[in-house]
Amino acid sequence: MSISAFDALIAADQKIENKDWMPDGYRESLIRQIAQHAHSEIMGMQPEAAWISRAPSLARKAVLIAKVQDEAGHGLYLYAVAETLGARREDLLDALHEGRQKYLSFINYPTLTWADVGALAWLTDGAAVVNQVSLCRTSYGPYGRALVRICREESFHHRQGFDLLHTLSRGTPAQRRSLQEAVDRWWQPALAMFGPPDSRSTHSASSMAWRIKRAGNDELRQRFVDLCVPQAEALGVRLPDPALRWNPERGHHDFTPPDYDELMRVVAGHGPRNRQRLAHRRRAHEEGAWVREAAAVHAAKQAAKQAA
Amino acid sequence: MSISAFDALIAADQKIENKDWMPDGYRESLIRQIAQHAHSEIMGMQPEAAWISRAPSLARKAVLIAKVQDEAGHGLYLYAVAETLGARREDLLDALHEGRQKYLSFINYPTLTWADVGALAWLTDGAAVVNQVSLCRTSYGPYGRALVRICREESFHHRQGFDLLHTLSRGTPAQRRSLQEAVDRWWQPALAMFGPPDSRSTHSASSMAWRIKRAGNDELRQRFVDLCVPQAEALGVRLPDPALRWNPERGHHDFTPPDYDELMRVVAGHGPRNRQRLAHRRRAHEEGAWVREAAAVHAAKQAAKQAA
Amino acid sequence: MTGLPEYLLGLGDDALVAAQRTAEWCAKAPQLEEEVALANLALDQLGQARAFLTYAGELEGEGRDEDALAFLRDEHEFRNVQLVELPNGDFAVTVAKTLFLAAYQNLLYTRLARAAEPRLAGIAAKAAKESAFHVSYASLWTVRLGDGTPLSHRRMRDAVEEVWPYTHELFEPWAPPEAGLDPAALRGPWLEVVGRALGEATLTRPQDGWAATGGRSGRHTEWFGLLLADMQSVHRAHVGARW
Amino acid sequence: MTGLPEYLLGLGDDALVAAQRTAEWCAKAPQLEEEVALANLALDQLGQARAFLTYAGELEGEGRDEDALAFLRDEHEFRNVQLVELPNGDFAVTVAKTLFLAAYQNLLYTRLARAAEPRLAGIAAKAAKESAFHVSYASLWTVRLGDGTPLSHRRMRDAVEEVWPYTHELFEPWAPPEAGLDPAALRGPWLEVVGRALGEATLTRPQDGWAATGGRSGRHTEWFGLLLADMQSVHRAHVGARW
Repeated sequence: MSISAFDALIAADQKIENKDWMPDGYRESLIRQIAQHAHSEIMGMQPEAAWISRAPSLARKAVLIAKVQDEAGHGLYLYAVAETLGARREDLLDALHEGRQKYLSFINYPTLTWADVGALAWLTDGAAVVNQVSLCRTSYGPYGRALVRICREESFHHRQGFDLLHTLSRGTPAQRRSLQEAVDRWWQPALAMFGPPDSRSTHSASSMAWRIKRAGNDELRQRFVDLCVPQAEALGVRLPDPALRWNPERGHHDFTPPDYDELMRVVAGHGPRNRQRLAHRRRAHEEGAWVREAAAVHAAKQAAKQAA
Repeated sequence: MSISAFDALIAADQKIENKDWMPDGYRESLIRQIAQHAHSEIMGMQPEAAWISRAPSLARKAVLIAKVQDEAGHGLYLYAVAETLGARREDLLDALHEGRQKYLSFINYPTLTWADVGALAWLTDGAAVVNQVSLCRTSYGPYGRALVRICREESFHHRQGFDLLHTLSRGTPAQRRSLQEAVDRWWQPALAMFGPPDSRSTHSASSMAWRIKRAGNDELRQRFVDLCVPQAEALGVRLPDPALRWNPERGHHDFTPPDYDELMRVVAGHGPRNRQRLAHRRRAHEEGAWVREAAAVHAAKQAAKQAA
Repeated sequence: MTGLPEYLLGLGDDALVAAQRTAEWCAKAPQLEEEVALANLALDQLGQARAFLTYAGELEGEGRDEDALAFLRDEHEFRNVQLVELPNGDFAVTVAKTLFLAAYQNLLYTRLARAAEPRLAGIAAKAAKESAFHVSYASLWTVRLGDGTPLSHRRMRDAVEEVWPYTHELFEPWAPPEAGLDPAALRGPWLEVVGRALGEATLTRPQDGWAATGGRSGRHTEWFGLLLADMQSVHRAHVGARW
Repeated sequence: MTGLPEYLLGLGDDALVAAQRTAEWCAKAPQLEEEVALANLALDQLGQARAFLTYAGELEGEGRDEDALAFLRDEHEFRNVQLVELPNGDFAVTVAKTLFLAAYQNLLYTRLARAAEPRLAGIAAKAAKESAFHVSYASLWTVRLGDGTPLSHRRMRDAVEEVWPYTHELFEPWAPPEAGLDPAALRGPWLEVVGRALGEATLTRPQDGWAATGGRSGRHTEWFGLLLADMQSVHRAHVGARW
């Protein structure tokens, strides 16, 4: 295969597979994007894991453990996809730990109450689904297939988050207040998940041309807002945007775009929890080093025995 | 000074000071005893420190912090006394951490409820006071003077423990039940603090001859039991010994001696919390190593600057 | 003698507290594979806890559901063994705790699956399958760590010694007639399962010495109060709320 | 605008939560001298907390004493800055937290000691002396660690950077007329005190960037709920009991 064969496949909306020839830029873009996705899955475990011990019912505790487990599974799956492109999980983790690769910025916000666990799932998993449904048609075959499975689970998480909030919405005054406060906190970080406007996005154009991405940031963000409005009504919560209203001419809701300067600051490391999230991740990795080493040494011993 | 001068001082019930000549055996016995006392103070912080965060009133929280602080202070003071005999705090701590030197066995029992905090103070500090009041007249001057101050604070702790329990004794049924259970747990460990019977004690005879110790284990234990009985009545608790009764002929209470086999097992390291207490102590020491080193390096830098 | 409702509480509390501890590893495990596996263990344990507690509450007949039992009992009302309360420590301690508990639970559940009481037998049959996986998982890691590096060998050995005194309580006489078994009789087969893993891990079985006891009658370790304070905090801060 | 009772709650909660964190070092400090010193700090903070909370409760007039305020309020009712909630981390983080808080408290208390309200002035006068000692203690250790070994220098630098974003909240406009001061005006002198210690420690003052906020209106960090769950657990488990 050659560059013209590659271009032909892309133009015909066919999938690129890992054995196929691909331009270096395509490979690098994919690795960057898949690694960031994988990092977001495993970093995203933290704000939720912090509430497992205190989950106020056993049923919710089980759901929350399962969700955090799914995120670990997605991480595993996505690192494996990156490995089909020649990257190694270990190196990608190093890049994460050293701050050379990023993860989604919403993870750097705190989950202050039990309601935040629900709001985070409803809004950020909701945004992730909108993003990823579009990505399922990405031109790289292994990534697209991984996304199909991930999307299914994410949309389950999204529904569970909604369900958690729905119970609070019919609960005590304190529960209802915490619901509104949590939604107030998570609306902006969720909107910001779609990244800067297309006009300011550094990677969007080439990713669109290669059909790694299939839709622009602005289009996806609009889709997300339009989906959230009726759900917020069902929950009886107010989305914290005075400019939010239906625009019959556009057939969409008008809304205030997220604060991109804040997004850029948080991505650059200056959010409420950047330091702690990364420090937590590094500590877990360092404290696990002797365990991973023991497993490797043991496996080598077993292999030597079998060879002998 | 010489051996005859030393013997004359002992015979005349005078104090030995650190500059005085003393037999090696005397010095070693003292270091062993003082180190064990110091170790008991700092190990004894643990079962109480565990309850500071949960103390159910701010006044009790303050009292408890102050008590644990006093124990650290006693430790400091006693290691300094051992240093007058040529020992080094660092070496004594190593001996503790490596299990070559011991500490009082009651510390290896758990404090399971808030009432245990009171029972531990009432009974084990009470026993310590009985022991140490007698030790204040020890032949080694610096140790005797340290003990005068320590005794004053210990008897304060003893009274505070009693006061804590007295409040529980007038409290809710759950509080009164926890009081009785805690006393049931701490009676035996407190009795065992006086050591094995004189007939089985390995170090008692020489320590008595040198007037390091001034009273036998059995005599002190009897004094403690006689003191406890009226206090238990005031608390409305039952001391867990069916044989406990006033013996008008002896002018003392009869009682069941503690289980020396259990005492020996716990001293040998097989008590409920030996492993954890020592591991906790070692971990704190190891985690503090970089801090102590930084202070030493900084002090050396300062000294070098002043010399230049 | 222990009645069936109290026995079910004990089984449920063992599983609940084990789940609580295991889930503390979430987002802290040594590698992603262990994140997934430990979450599995926690979910299995939690599922068993819910089944046993629900059943206990119904037999009791005072309207307490699984959440009332988990979140509104005080420390001395819990009936779990102290083993499951022990802090997670390093990964080796968690592996040791898991091995010892799972080997016991697997033997116990397998026998309870033949109990005359059909509901008890049903819960136990499902749980027996789950605990069989827990035994293999913990055995595998016992061997990897014990027969890994010198450091991991030392840590695994220390962990086994640290947890061993808490295993005796598992075999205390504490089973109602409905269970149809004598817990003490499980210790022989348990020593075989555990001994096999330890042997393969180049470790020796610790001496029996001091033995923890008291959990079944509500006497717990210094750590348990903190575990409950954390676990029950949100539930208790909102009296009567639904979740 | 903040009323005096709420302001007193804020002062009391700052001191209470700081005391709670500092006391976590008990039986864990790097050496015995620090056991004694940190317990002193905790006791001073706790004493200040009790004085402010008692005063706040009396002004409020609803019969809440220091214990009702400490043990029976929920998370969102606490008025402390987020700085004091931060976990202790290593000793360097504790030193940084202590330096930043004590330097602020010392400046604040010194000014409040001249307040027209005599009871407020009296509590503040005593607290000012205590916090002066806290400033010297924390400065001393900032210098020892910053100008110690390469490792301690790195840890002290990281600690200062980690805690810095939580210092801005100390100077938010949040003082009633009775206090007779503008918190923002304290920042200049505070930067001098802190800057002196950092300079001597061969450390530089971090850039101002993201700034924590919300504590004064009841929005706290992820860690605070756990701190309260622990602190209030025994008190809350025995409704109406005396201690």
